[in-house]
Amino acid sequence: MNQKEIIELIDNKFGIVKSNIYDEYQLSVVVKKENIFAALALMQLNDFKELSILTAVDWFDRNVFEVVYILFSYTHNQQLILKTEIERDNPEIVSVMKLWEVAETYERDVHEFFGIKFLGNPSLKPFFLHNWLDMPPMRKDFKTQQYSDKVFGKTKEEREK
Amino acid sequence: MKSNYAVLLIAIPLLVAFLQPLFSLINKRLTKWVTFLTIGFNFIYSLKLLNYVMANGAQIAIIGNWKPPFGINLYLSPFSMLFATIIYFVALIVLLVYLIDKPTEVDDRMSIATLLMVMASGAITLTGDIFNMFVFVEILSISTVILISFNNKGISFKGAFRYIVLASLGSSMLLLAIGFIYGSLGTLNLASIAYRFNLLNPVYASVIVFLFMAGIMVEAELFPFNAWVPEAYKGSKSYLNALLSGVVGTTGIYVLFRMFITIFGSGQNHIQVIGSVNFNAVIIVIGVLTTLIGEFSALSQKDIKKILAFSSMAQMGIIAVTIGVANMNSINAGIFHLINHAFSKSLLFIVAFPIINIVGSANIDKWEGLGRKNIFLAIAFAIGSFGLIGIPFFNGFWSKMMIVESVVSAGGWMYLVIGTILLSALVETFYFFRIIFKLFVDKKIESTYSVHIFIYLAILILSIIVIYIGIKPSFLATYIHKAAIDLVDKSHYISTVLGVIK
Amino acid sequence: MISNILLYTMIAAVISFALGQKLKAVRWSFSALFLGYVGFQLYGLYGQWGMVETHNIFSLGSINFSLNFGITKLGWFFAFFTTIINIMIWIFSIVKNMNEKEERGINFLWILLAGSNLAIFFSVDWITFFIAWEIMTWTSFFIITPGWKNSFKAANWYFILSMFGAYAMLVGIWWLYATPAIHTLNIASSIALLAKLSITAPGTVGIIIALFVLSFFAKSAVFPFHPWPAEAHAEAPDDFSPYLSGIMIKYGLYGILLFIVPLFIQIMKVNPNIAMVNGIPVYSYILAWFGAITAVLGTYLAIVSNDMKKLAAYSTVSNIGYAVTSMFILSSAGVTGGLFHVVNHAVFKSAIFLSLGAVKFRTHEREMHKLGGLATKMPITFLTFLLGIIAAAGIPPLNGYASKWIIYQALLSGHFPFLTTMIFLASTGAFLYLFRALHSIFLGQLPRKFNNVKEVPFLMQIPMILGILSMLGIGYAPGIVLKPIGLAVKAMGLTPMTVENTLMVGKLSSINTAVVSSTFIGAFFFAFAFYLIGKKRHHVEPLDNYTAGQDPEEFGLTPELYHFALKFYEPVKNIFRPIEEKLNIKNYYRALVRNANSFGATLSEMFKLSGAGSSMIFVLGLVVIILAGWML
Amino acid sequence: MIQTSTKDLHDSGFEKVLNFFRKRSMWMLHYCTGCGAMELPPTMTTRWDMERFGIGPMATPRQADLLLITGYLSIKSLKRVIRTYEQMQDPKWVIGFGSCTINGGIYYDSYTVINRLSDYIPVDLTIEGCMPRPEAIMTGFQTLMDAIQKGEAVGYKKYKENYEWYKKNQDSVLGRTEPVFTSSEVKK
Amino acid sequence: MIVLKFIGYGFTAIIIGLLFMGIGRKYTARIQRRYGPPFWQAFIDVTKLFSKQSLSHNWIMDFGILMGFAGIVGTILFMPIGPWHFFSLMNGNIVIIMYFMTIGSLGMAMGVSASGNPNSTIGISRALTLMVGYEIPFVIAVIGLIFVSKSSLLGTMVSLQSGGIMNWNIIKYPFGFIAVEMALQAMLGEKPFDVITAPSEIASGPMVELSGKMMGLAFLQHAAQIFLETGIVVNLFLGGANNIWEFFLKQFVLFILSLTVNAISPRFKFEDAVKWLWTWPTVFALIQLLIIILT
Repeated sequence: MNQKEIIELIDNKFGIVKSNIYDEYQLSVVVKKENIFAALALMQLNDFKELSILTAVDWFDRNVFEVVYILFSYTHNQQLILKTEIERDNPEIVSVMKLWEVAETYERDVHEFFGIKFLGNPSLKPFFLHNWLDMPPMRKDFKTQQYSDKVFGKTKEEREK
Repeated sequence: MKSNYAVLLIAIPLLVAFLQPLFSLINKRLTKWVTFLTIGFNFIYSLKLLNYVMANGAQIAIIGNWKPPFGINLYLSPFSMLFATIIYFVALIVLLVYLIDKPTEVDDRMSIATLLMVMASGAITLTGDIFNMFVFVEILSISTVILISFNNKGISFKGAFRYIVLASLGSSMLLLAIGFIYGSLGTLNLASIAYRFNLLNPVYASVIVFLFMAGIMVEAELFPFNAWVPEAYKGSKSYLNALLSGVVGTTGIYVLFRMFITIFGSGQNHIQVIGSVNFNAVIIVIGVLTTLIGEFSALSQKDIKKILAFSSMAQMGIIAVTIGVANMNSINAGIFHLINHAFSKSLLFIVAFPIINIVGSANIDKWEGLGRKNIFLAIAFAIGSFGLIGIPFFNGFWSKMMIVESVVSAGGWMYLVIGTILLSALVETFYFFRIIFKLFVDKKIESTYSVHIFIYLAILILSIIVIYIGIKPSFLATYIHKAAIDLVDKSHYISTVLGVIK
Repeated sequence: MISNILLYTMIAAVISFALGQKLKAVRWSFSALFLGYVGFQLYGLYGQWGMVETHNIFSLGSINFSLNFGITKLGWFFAFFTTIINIMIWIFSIVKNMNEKEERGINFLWILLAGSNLAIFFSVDWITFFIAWEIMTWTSFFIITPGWKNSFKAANWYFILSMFGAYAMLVGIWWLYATPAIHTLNIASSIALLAKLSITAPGTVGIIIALFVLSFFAKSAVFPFHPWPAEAHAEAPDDFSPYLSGIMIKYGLYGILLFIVPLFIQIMKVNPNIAMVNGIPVYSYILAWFGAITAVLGTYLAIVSNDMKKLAAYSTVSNIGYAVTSMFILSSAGVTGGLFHVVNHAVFKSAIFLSLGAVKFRTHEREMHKLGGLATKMPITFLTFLLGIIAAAGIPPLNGYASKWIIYQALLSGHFPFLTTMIFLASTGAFLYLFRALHSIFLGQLPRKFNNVKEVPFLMQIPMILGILSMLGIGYAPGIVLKPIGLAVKAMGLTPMTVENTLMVGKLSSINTAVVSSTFIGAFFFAFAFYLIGKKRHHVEPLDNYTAGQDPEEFGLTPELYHFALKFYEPVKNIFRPIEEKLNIKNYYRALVRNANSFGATLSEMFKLSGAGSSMIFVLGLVVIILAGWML
Repeated sequence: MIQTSTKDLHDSGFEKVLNFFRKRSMWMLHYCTGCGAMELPPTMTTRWDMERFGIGPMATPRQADLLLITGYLSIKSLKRVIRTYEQMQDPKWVIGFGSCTINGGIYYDSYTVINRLSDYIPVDLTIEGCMPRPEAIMTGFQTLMDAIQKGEAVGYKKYKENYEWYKKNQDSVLGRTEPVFTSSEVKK
Repeated sequence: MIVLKFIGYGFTAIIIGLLFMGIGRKYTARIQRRYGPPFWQAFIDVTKLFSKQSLSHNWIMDFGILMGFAGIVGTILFMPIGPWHFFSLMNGNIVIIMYFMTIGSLGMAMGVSASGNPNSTIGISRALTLMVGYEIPFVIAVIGLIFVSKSSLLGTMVSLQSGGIMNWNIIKYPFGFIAVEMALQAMLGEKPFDVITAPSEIASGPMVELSGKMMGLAFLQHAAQIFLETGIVVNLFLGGANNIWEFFLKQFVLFILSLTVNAISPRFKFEDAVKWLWTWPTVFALIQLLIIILT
């Protein structure tokens, strides 16, 4: 099943917002938020057994989060990057734990660092950060420099001095 | 000739037995009291006779002054009187309990049966005539059957039926043997039989002895012939079982002693080879088999009556072995062990009766914690079983020591015999211990049954005897020793009965 | 003199029983005082060897039964030291039985047991010996199972084995009496006559010895019979276990020393054509091997056991193994070593059991992994246990070492290389499980539920302190115990070892125990000097430990989790796993019991047949008997 | 505020004599916290062989004198470093490897990595370099040994003297109870 | 006077032991082609340890460590060091030496396990099991020697071996020596058998909680132990010495032999260590014993 057929398969099923072929082994498809789950389920049936990573990208200026699912198929030897966009103010998306159990940890990580709620994932607890009370740090509007200066003490002036 | 009144021992119980229906008309409880009193008379009179005979040797009591060997005579010797006294004593104690048992409508027939049974066994020990003995054996088996079946429960009928079948088979064998004896020797008097027995040709003689043995071993509860034992004991009331084992068993063993050592055999420590058949070995093998089977089957039983039944069967087996060994010490040991067994086994049976009523069932698993409820019964049961097992300073210990000594001194393959006996003794100790331990386990039992004072009295008497013999057995030793000498001295037996050696 | 001591014991038993349910402390102190009086009387009897008292009970047929007691050197020695230890234990049980329910019956039986204990040691003829032996078995059985459910199963091992032994001895006694050449019940003369008989009829002598050895081995839990002490001790009341393993298990050894060892010695003297292997009869060499196997087996089972009383019981079994091996070497060093080890073992093992009893009295816990860190809470108990295990491992300053040293002298000078290796393996192994017990109970982390555990009341501490003092005393000057042992060994016909108060001279080398202990103390001061150089050390909480930077509370590390005690010797178990199945002798015994039950069940089936069936048996039986009669 | 100069804490008299032995046999706690840990094996083995100076790896803080912080410290690993430091016995010294321990290094603006190690535990010696090579480490050891000999390396005394200050810093990082940015700053 | 002699013995053992350790570290370094610490490094380490602050969890820990060190120092008195011997009567009784050494290990075990750290207890359980492991071959070999020399005193054994190399026991009973040599490797806790203080597995095993002077005492105990164990083997097989320096030289040769094995061999898994000890050295010891018995 080569890359063209994959794109057609998804397109005539759910309608693709955008697709892009990076090279002979990697392609990306952007799907709407409501049929992302169905697309993933479909692709899992078509031999995309492995969910390599689930992450998010913060498009601050477009006030949008882009949730990225990277699948890999051993038989077709293809890496499919499925993306979807959700609004930034109240970020929510369906959890894919039922398809891949490993997604629970990825979603917990993304929730901690981006603040995206995954509906149906029971363990959205704090994960890596040590009693973190501020906003999720990976967001673009989080100013790490000031945070570091406030918590760990200023270093920039000293370096300039 | 004071001994002529000995026949009263037989006559009075017979007379009273037939008057029982009359007494029951006057008052229901009277029959029980009358039986108790007659047996009491019998016991006291036989005790007096025993001391008299101990003092001045064996006596003869001629009935209807026909001189032997034609007339019937009773042979009152230390051996027979000792056994008679023990039988009457055990019967007396059991009747003491029977007195206060709740009255049933069959009481008068029950008392007739007990009277006949005790009278018959007493008579067997005294009689000097073989046919007379057969008649009393018949009476004994009939009355035992009546006794067993009176518990009017299904099991007792089955037990009674099985006993009847075996008893009749046995007595027919007995009759055949007596027929042969009469046919060949022409006499029924035991002394003359003893005198002429070795004139018979050996094969013919051995057949007679085999038949006689088969007949009598049913009463003595020995292996091939004791299939009736467990069912019979299970059927009847537990204190009546004391009669079964104490009276019937003792009589069976008495006859074995008397016939095999004085009459058929040739007296002391001489292998009774009657017609190329080494009867000693035969009896020993039977005895060992009975003990082995008795003990091991008792190990797997849960019902107290069955356990005690198998245990009494095993003890009879041990005594049979002592008869088989037939040297002076073993006879002493056999008699002593029989006496001990009679006392401790009847103590156990009598103690079992109130325990079954308190706990409500004979299954020993239910007995747990009885010690907490009624400490006296638990201790009595413990004393009884200690006596039987043979703990030092209890009565069984001395007889067991003597048995081991006598069997070991016989040498040869006797070590195998003593090995099995002690193995089965070990098994017996184990299962008695399991029961004793269950009694003293820390558990609560509720029950409303109150134990009557007479039962406590009976238990107390027997326990004191068991402990007293254990601590100072010397008083019994003199009786046993005299009885053994009398048993073994064949020529003395013949001469006292027939006056002069013809 | 002895018979009225026994009479007083009977009376004392009845009095103490009659003291009623409430006066528990009075009862036990009365019995302790009474035994003190008996001990004093025994001390008085020291010199009068050979005085015999007879009481004949009755005679029937050709035997007359009589009880006769006499004082022999060996008997007096055993009686005296067992009474001393018994007094120690009863002081302990005064407090221990404060809130026990069953203790009234136990006290009664225990005094009877003490009486029968004396009777065994003072009996001169076989009948008295057997009677006392039986009474001892019965009374001790009832003490082990005071009314609890599971303790019956535990004790019936003990019960069956000792009854089996008793019956074997019964046959042995009467066999002795029955053989015309011997025909005596007196123990001493039976030895001499048996030795003479061994020239003409070695077979019978062999069997008689086998019978007696069977009963003595069954009682002392030597190789084939070694599993029973573990269950019996674990279930027995805590104050009875020291008695059980300190004294009760020694009767078998007393029997061996009374009859078997002198018999072998006589046979060696009298009978030229006995099969010898490097200097001793081949039978006693085999029996020595039994002892060695017990020692090693006992050690292995103790290493893998997790219940503290079972561990101590198996250690008793292995110590019995040492004593048996050294006794059957038949050299004067061997017998002295064996006897001395019996005394030492009684001392340090009762000390160990007393401290275990104290721990159980306070914590009501028997599994070792549930305990821990009690040392700071119960210092005296810890000290007793520590010195107890030092003595048990045979480490010099204490008494265990003296007897082990003599045993090694005997084994090495007698040229028994493999026996020495087995014994050495067992004694090094002993150090393993003894330390494991010390660590799991007293050192390591203290579980939170034992935070407010206090030391046992002072009255319980007295016997422990006495234990410590006696261990140190005998360790420092073994002469005080070795002198009476020398007398007993001379009575057996061996030249006793040359011994002064603190010097012991063996064939291969000699040691002066006083010097050994003082070297240890000197070395301790030398080390203490170094200790003083550094700065003063500061105290740190047990949980403030190296945990690779983790904070224990944050990660739920409780002291219980932190105390490594459950599978302490798992590697040892893995090494022996392939052959473990075969080692376990309990399966054979369980199979035996199952077969007996099923055999019984099938037999009793025969009696359930119907009327016709039973008459068929009747006839068939008769026919078989007649045929067999004619054939034989 | 911490006194800059610790003159009065310097060792004196007999301590100086002992310092010779302490200098010659420093046991370092091989606590590989950052990327600098890779530099230690070469210093230990054949080429540079720090054992010449008696310096060797030790497994437990109880026995160690020298704590090497070989790189950046996140908050979680700081917690463990502090506990380990407190478990070590006096006299003890700390060497900070690389710029991460001085001013946060390349992680200066990270929200989890601390910027100045010396705020939390006293650092006797810092070796510059974004992971100093073994030569730098050896010279570092030399300078520490000289400082010990002169009695100036007294970080552990400083820690004891100003414990509250250190504790405050540590709590500010580990035990925070309210968010760092107030709601106003977040809006912008 | 006795006290002075006692202190003399104690100090010689410690100094020689520390010297051996220092030279040993230099020797291992040289094998690894690096300079290694000065030979008196061990002395520096000990003084540093004693100068450091130390902690203890309860009084049993202190008592245990002291007992450990005392046990080993006490045993040294029983061993003849060349011509010197402390006791004339009990000069080197092997049974005493072996049991006195167990005081050392008992004391250390008790002190360390009182600290309550699981690593240390695992270390101790390994140490004790290993002790059973190496005791068997050692004992079998020693029994063989006792049979031959008809006495269990090292003094007599040494006198039997006097006069020329030919009648040293190493020549007469080579198998025995091999067995004891392997057992020595385990006794000293050198590399193939350093399962007890396995730094990578259980954080230096028993010594986890020891700091400052406690660690110093453990260090001295190890030094004295090296001196003791090598001394025993020298007396048993290398025929003791008629002057003190020859004795130290022989000890040193043995120690270097075991260090060479230590420098180049990895560590055994624990069960395999005990199994190995029960197979190879025990086989050699048994061969030796059979030879002695049969001849």
